[in-house]
Amino acid sequence: MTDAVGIVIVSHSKDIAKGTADMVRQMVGSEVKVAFCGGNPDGGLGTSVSLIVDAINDAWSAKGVAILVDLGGAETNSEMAVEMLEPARRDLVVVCNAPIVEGAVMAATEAAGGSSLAQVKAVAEELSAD
Amino acid sequence: MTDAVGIVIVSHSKDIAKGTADMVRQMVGSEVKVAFCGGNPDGGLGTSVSLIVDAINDAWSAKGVAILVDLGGAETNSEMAVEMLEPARRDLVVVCNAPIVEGAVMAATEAAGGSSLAQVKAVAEELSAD
Amino acid sequence: MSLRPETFKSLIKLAAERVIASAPELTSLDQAIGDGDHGFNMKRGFEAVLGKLDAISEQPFDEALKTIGKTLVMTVGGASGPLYGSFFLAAGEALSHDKHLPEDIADVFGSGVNAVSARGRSQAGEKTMLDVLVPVLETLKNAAGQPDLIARVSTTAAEAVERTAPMRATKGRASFLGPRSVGHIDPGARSSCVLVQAVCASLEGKQ
Amino acid sequence: MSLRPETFKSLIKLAAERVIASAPELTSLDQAIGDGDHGFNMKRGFEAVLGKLDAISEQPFDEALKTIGKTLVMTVGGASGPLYGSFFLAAGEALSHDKHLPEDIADVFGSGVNAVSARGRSQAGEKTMLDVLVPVLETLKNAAGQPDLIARVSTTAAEAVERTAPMRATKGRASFLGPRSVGHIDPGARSSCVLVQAVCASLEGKQ
Ligand SMILES: Nc1ncnc2c1ncn2[C@@H]1O[C@H](COP(=O)(O)OP(=O)(O)O)[C@@H](O)[C@H]1O
Ligand SMILES: Nc1ncnc2c1ncn2[C@@H]1O[C@H](COP(=O)(O)OP(=O)(O)O)[C@@H](O)[C@H]1O
Ligand SMILES: [Mg+2]
Ligand SMILES: [Mg+2]
Ligand SMILES: [Mg+2]
Ligand SMILES: [Mg+2]
Repeated sequence: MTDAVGIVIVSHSKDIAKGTADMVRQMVGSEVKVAFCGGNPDGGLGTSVSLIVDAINDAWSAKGVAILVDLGGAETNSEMAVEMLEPARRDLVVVCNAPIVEGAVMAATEAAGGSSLAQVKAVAEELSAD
Repeated sequence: MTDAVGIVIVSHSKDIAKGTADMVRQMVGSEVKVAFCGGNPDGGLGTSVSLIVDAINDAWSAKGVAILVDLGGAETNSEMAVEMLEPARRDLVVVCNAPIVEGAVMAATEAAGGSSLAQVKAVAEELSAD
Repeated sequence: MSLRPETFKSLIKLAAERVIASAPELTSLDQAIGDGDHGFNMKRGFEAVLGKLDAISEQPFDEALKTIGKTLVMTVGGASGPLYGSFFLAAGEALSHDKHLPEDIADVFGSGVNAVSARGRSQAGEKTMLDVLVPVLETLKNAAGQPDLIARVSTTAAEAVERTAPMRATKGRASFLGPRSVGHIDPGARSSCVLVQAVCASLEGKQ
Repeated sequence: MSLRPETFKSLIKLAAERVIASAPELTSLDQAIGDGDHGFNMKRGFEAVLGKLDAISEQPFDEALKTIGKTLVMTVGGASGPLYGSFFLAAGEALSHDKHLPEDIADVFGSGVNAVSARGRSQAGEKTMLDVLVPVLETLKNAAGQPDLIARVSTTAAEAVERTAPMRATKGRASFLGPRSVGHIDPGARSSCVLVQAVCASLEGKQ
């Protein structure tokens, strides 16, 4: 378990984040740590930097953490959250440029195989057009 | 409302499907008909052809319906559902090769502008690598 | 010789029962390279078929196969649902068009296999159910009319399942694993084998 | 001349109140080309700032700006949160490094603008808050030391908002609309204008 990159799912919608985590867990069981968050600080659609920070720390692995996000604000808030981590952790967290659901499943499957953070990110990003 | 292509969201997870529909509605209000379904016939993760058929009929528009799906089984079951529609409707439904969350938001935004089914599909699929 | 309705009914019944009995094995194969639901999916589908068995066995064979196909499509809930569903729908359709059982079994089975391939945009060699269905079709063609046809079909299916282990999946969820899909038997190949062997066993009367 | 703590406090207070009062307008602008939450987002963020106003006004200016930035980052919940947050964090950081208010306002503001641009990977012309922030920075540089500086900054901000209407969005959610984003004012540009004009009004004493 500590040998696999952790996965964090950050959506504007808590439902999407939870459902994505469910799908990921069905694919990889408990081999990979998965944490998720969604919703703005009031619980509406949006993202919350402090919840993202918590999710990263929950999914923490010595191999690092890959974050999957949906639209723009989720990415910006995730990048902000990474900068708010304790300095030693910052370089071990990446925000993937990949679709949230499909990317999370790919990333987690790759992570379950013991791949490095860079490999996990690359596999998730194969799905992305840009 | 009847001037916009309808959007159907088909996920393995009902949570993902619902959350995606919430995000889409936040973007396009009620300008575009949006229907969603998720879960296998027992309510677990999976998809159900009969629920997909119902969702297509719920989101029906004279301009057609674009379906967004997550992983393989959702696509196969959606294609099967299209074939089960009454013949006159079949040619007016497309399954987009696009990420479910990001594709649905793009497709709905495009649909809200009054675009054709082919345009809606093309815009959603710009997001996809293959 | 023609296929009798009682034979058909007991054949469907045995196939359904054997698939349902193999659900734990199918699920554990799908846990290794998929999402671990293939057993549940097939069980749900074939329980629905069993629930309609009396009605199905009163239909002409073509309609009966289509009912099975439609039932699987509507109840399985995984990628395998529309794939097996399309197999039975197409096989039924072939019977509606001048094909007869048992003499045209290769043609009827072939229609089913083509439908799976079309629906799944896949072919043999991609570590799927087609890696059992296609070799079985070959044997049905090559050994047509031979006295040991049934035994050979059964052996073909069993061997074909094992040959999926070294394959790398390029279709379905197992394809996410890339090279790590190697070394595991494909769950859909196994369920196809269970179905084919159940039909063989039923026809040979060794239930 | 140096900025007095009471001036700073009433300036932050007025800015927050004006943003909160403009929430309905910001929301309706965001409904046209976004997801309709910019008003709620900004209101949530600046209510949190108001809630800490006493504590903030007891901090040195650099720390105060960083507290505001961090508060916005933590509470806004939209893309604008980390963007405005980064603005204030960077402006505070500039003050921690030998810059002083009011004389270095252009440098301090410029640090904030650069931070928004870096965080958003965006620049002026993309129909965002930067289309107000960048022209305001230009005026702060060009009219530095002029007696009508404050009035010119205020006018610049107002005019810059209007100039976002014909732009096509290439960043943020409005970019989904492609050509249909044209003809609408950008909500983030409007909120930037509200903030800038509130500061101007506060400094000119016309609250
Ligand atoms: N495109 C395809 N073509 C042929 N067979 C496929 C295809 N995709 C999946 N399969 C078969 O379906 C099986 C998985 O079925 P199941 O677990 O019920 O569905 P899911 O993958 O949606 O969970 C695989 O083991 C494989 O044999
Ligand atoms: N990449 C970016 N660079 C600069 N400003 C941006 C960027 N993305 C969004 N914005 C600004 O943020 C505003 C939207 O903020 P808000 O509605 O609160 O967030 P969200 O778009 O996440 O719902 C836009 O009107 C725009 O001015
Ligand atoms: Mg499965
Ligand atoms: Mg499944
Ligand atoms: Mg918004
Ligand atoms: Mg938003």
